[in-house]
Amino acid sequence: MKYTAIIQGERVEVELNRASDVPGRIDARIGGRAYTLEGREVEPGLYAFIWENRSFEIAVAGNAEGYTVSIGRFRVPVEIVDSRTALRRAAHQGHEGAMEVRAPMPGKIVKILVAENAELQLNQGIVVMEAMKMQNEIKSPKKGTVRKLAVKEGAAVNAGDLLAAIE
Amino acid sequence: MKYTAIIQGERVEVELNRASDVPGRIDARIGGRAYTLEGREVEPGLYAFIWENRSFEIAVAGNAEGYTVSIGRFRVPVEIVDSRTALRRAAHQGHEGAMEVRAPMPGKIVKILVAENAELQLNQGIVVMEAMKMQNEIKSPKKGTVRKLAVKEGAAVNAGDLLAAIE
Amino acid sequence: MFSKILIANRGEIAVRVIRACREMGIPTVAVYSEADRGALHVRMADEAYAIGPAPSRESYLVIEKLIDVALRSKAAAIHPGYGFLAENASFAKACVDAGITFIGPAPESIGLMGSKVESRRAVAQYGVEMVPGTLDPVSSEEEALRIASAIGYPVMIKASAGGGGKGLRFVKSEQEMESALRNTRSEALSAFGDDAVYIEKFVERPRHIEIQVLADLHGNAVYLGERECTIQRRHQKVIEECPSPVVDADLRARMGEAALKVVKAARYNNAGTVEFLVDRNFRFYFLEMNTRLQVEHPVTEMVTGIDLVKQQIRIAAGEKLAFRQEDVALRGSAIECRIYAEDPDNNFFPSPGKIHFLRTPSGPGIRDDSGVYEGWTVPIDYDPLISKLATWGATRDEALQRMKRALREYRVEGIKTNISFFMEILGHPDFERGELDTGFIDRWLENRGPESRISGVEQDLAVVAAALHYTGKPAPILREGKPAESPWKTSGRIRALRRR
Amino acid sequence: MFSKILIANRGEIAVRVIRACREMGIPTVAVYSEADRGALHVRMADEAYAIGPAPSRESYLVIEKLIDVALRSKAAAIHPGYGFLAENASFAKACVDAGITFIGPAPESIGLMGSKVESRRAVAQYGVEMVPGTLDPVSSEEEALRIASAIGYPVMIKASAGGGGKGLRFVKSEQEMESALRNTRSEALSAFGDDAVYIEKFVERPRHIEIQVLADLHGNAVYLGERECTIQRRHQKVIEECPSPVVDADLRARMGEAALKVVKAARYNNAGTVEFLVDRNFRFYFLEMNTRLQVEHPVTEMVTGIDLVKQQIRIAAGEKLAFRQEDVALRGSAIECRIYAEDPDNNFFPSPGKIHFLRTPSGPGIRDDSGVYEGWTVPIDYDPLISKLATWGATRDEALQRMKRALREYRVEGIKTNISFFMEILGHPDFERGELDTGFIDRWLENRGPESRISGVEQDLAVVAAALHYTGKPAPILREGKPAESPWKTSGRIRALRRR
Repeated sequence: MKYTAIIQGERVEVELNRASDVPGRIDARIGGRAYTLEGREVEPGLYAFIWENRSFEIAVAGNAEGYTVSIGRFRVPVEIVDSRTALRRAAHQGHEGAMEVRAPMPGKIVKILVAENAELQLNQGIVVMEAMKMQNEIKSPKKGTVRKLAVKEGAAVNAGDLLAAIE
Repeated sequence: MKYTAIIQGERVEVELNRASDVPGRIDARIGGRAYTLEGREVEPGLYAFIWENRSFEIAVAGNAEGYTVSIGRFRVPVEIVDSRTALRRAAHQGHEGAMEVRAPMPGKIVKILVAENAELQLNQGIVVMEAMKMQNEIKSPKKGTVRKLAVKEGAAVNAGDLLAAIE
Repeated sequence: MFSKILIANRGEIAVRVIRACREMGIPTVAVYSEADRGALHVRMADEAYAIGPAPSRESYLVIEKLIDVALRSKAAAIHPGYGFLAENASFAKACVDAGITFIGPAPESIGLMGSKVESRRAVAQYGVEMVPGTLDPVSSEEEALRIASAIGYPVMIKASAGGGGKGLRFVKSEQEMESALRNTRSEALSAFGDDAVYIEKFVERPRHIEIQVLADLHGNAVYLGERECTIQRRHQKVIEECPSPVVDADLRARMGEAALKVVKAARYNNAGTVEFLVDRNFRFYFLEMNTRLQVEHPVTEMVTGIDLVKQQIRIAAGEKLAFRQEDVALRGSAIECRIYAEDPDNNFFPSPGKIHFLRTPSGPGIRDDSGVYEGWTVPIDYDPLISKLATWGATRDEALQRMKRALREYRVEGIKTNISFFMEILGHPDFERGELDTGFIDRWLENRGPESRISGVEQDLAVVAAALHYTGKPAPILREGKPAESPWKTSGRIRALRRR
Repeated sequence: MFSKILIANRGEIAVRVIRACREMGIPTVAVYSEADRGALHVRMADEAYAIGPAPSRESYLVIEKLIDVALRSKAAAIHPGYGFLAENASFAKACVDAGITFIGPAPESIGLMGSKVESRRAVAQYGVEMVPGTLDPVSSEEEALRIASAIGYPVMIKASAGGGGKGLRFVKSEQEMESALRNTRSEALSAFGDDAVYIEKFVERPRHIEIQVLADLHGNAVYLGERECTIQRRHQKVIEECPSPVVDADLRARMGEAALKVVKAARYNNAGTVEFLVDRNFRFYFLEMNTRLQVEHPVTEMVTGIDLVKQQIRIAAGEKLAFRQEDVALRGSAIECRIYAEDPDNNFFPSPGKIHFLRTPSGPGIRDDSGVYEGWTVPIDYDPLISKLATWGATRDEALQRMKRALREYRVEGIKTNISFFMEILGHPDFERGELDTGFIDRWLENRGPESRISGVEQDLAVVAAALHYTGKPAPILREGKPAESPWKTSGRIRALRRR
């Protein structure tokens, strides 16, 4: 199988082949480098690799944005793009966009700090959300105008729900 | 749903109904006694019940013989018989049988202690099995004759494999 | 001993108390809101009573419901845990009135220590030093200037009704007084509806050190060493240690004696904690008394060998303390990290949700006091503390290295936690040296850059693991035209909106 | 300190050593057989080398392979754990010859203490008392009678090559000597190919108590209290305690001094254990020295606060002991249960297989040293110890109650374990009183009847749970005409074979 991955801002081509004769044996090619390793998913999302007698435990947690891969005390975001999605992506290259601000967690909107069409500074608060007894200000990712306010005070939102659009 | 259960040698009729309005609510009738309880499988095979404000954790482990149910420090074997299997059972009532002796664990047969057609005392050793660095004698469950020896010395067996038949 | 104890709490502290009761052979009664029907404390208790909807003001905070359950279940005593009603004098009184033992101090002691002004007044009579300043609101600029010059600049102007870092101003000299006074008053009025302010000497780079005390109903009291609680984020403790890396036997004894004076002043019994601010010259000032068990009690338990929850229960049952001050010995060093369901890579936003996978660390010198389990959905309604992880070592360094090892073994999937954040903090040289002040984390977060990159091989293997995971799992939703998010972003999740 | 350590072992002890190395910042090298490719110790180590097929005689016991891996991986030292090659003098020597530090005593000490006769001879020179009897084989009935009458009846006739409860006879009086001697010789010859026998005084209802020692390479040695290891099943320890419920400070000091004499006699360094038999009058007799870490070392660690594995590593690296005898203090009490993959309801048959679910106990005073994880398949090839569960308490009773609480929290599914067996044992009044001897469990098992039945409500709810499980899962295979098996059966699984 061939994939394209994006890790630490870098785009790399990956090819994985499982050797059918040795259980757990994986032959991998990444950006021209070849690895022969023994790998298994020992716990859900946790991969134990042995490569050149070095032992690695690598945890992969999926989220809506891609994966977060933990190795030792490091965590890195990794995105896997297969040929189909890569094509789809390419088709969308070059568009200009507004920014959506989405709820980073489930919670309640306790306060709305800006009005629609108001001017916003970078990092200016848009709404205050409450979850787990804590209030958190959701801030603007850029200077701009509030094009849309998608929530009302008192509303319950889920993680990922649209809060506002900034242009 | 209606079932027949065998617990601690006792045969009881069980009827379970889930109240659709309250999540987790179960109405149970067991041998004429009625229970309204809140129940959920909080971990695989682990049931948390609240009945009349008493909290119970009950673990159910299945094995080839039925279930072992753990409640507090007690473990009891429970068998569930539904109407079909109950019928099938009834059809087999009254047969006389020889005894099969099966491997209680996976392991290796290190020694065979009796010959086919030999006379056996109750608790006399039939074979010696080795697993996990321990040798264990598998003993005869009754006085009788070795009708069949199903394994050879050095053989690897799985749990449940036939070792011998005693009549 | 009590025939049955009701635990008026939830989460990890309810589990902690149930464990103590189990070891003492005392049956337990749990209470639960609708969000907590399958919670661990409900599963572990012998009895469990529903007390209402998820919001705590309709369940865990409703005194009448708790008293009602205690009476119905015939509980002889109530343990309040911490938080919720633990420092509510009316609750303690309601227990007493209903003939139920409140496992904690008398309502009067809770009331007295709960008042900023009255507690300081009571403690002052016993000669315990406080941060120099005024107890009463200042009435005029002239008074403020007079007081400030008496205690010496720099000073802080603080809103009497304030808290949580709001309504305070730093005043370096006379010239700044007028505007500081005016601004603080105006901020206090708008934030708290009360423009009263007071003046306190500014303590530079302070440490926050607290003394654990136990006092029985027969007039015996002991102190059980200190806890270093200097590592805070937004005025919330996140790492605690026992002993403090800077407290020696002499300072410990002096702080302990001061704490026992506070016990006297409050006519205190049961377990309590006296909090002090310690300046760079190791002069210490009384801050307040917490009239309950602390979140960080495990570090004291590990170092003294005394089970504080069992002591609380014994004291409440009228038993005399079974040991005296000279019997209390500290051995080794313990450290605690508070494991929160929050996202350290995303502004520490709360992260409630279902725990899909949970592996807790184990082996020598490790204690995990958890309130959750694999498969449990951490509710949105309560605070994000899911576990307290504590390690013990013969030395501070051993405890610290063990904590790093434990954090590496800890794995929680499905929700975000601050475990990775602790790994970063504990590796900081200032932390390793014990050179701490209360601003440590906030300063560190401001300067926090991306971590050093992983090596080439590790990066390649990370990609292999992700690709394997991708192969076996449903594909993650792909954001078009946007590379995967940096974990160092500190605001809400943002994505490009395309004009189509 | 060592730049890298190879752990020549597997399972929980390999994990234990890796944890110590991690806390010391020392990289680790694991070795694994084909059965252990996914084992926890392989996952946790920094490096991992395959050393052959599953049978230990083709992998973990092959000295050349281990030395080869050590050289290839550039490991500076090898920790042998216990079992496998831990007490193999040739292995220790092979390490020395290859320029690798063996973390344990010198090969000569291992060899000396490994010989029943030579170790007793060496120790006797230092005036350490042994069970009265002969070191050398007795040559005739006359000699046997003379020796027996000198040491006093009853005596035991034991095969010199014996062990594991085979080849021994109890002799009450002169009249029984002739037949006992003849029978033992004949049994010894057939079992061990050697008819040599010796005579030992019979110690009635003995306790088995051992002393932990540490000795550095500079002549310093300390003893770290005792462990009570009297609770055995088929001569296998299953529960251990520190301190012993019957050893007081005076006896401890006398046994400790005796143990240090054994250290001298063996020119011993590193961690070791001197085993004594203690009679009902608290007279103690040297049995043997274990020249390695013991399975039960955690109870000593919990009570002394000393990490024995780290001490082993430091000693092997040439460091001096950092404490003296007077610095060693025992605090509280600890107890350990060995969690085996075995079926206590079915003759304790081994129970290898896949662990489908694993929840380990947690909270105050609990330590779980495990070598397995959820999803791991416990192999058939190695011993059934999957974890050591230890609890600490300020008193023996607290440790005991805590252990009961911990056992109740422990849950392993997929394989059988002896957890439920411990729950029964620990509730026994003799155990609670500490009235133990080495025959305790075997006697108890003989008299063990079905447990008291559960109550009506519990029985009904057990049925409900089973029915719910039945609804949600594939039906268990139903044996026709046979009710579910009693858990008290003590032989292989049997089922009726129908004539059709």
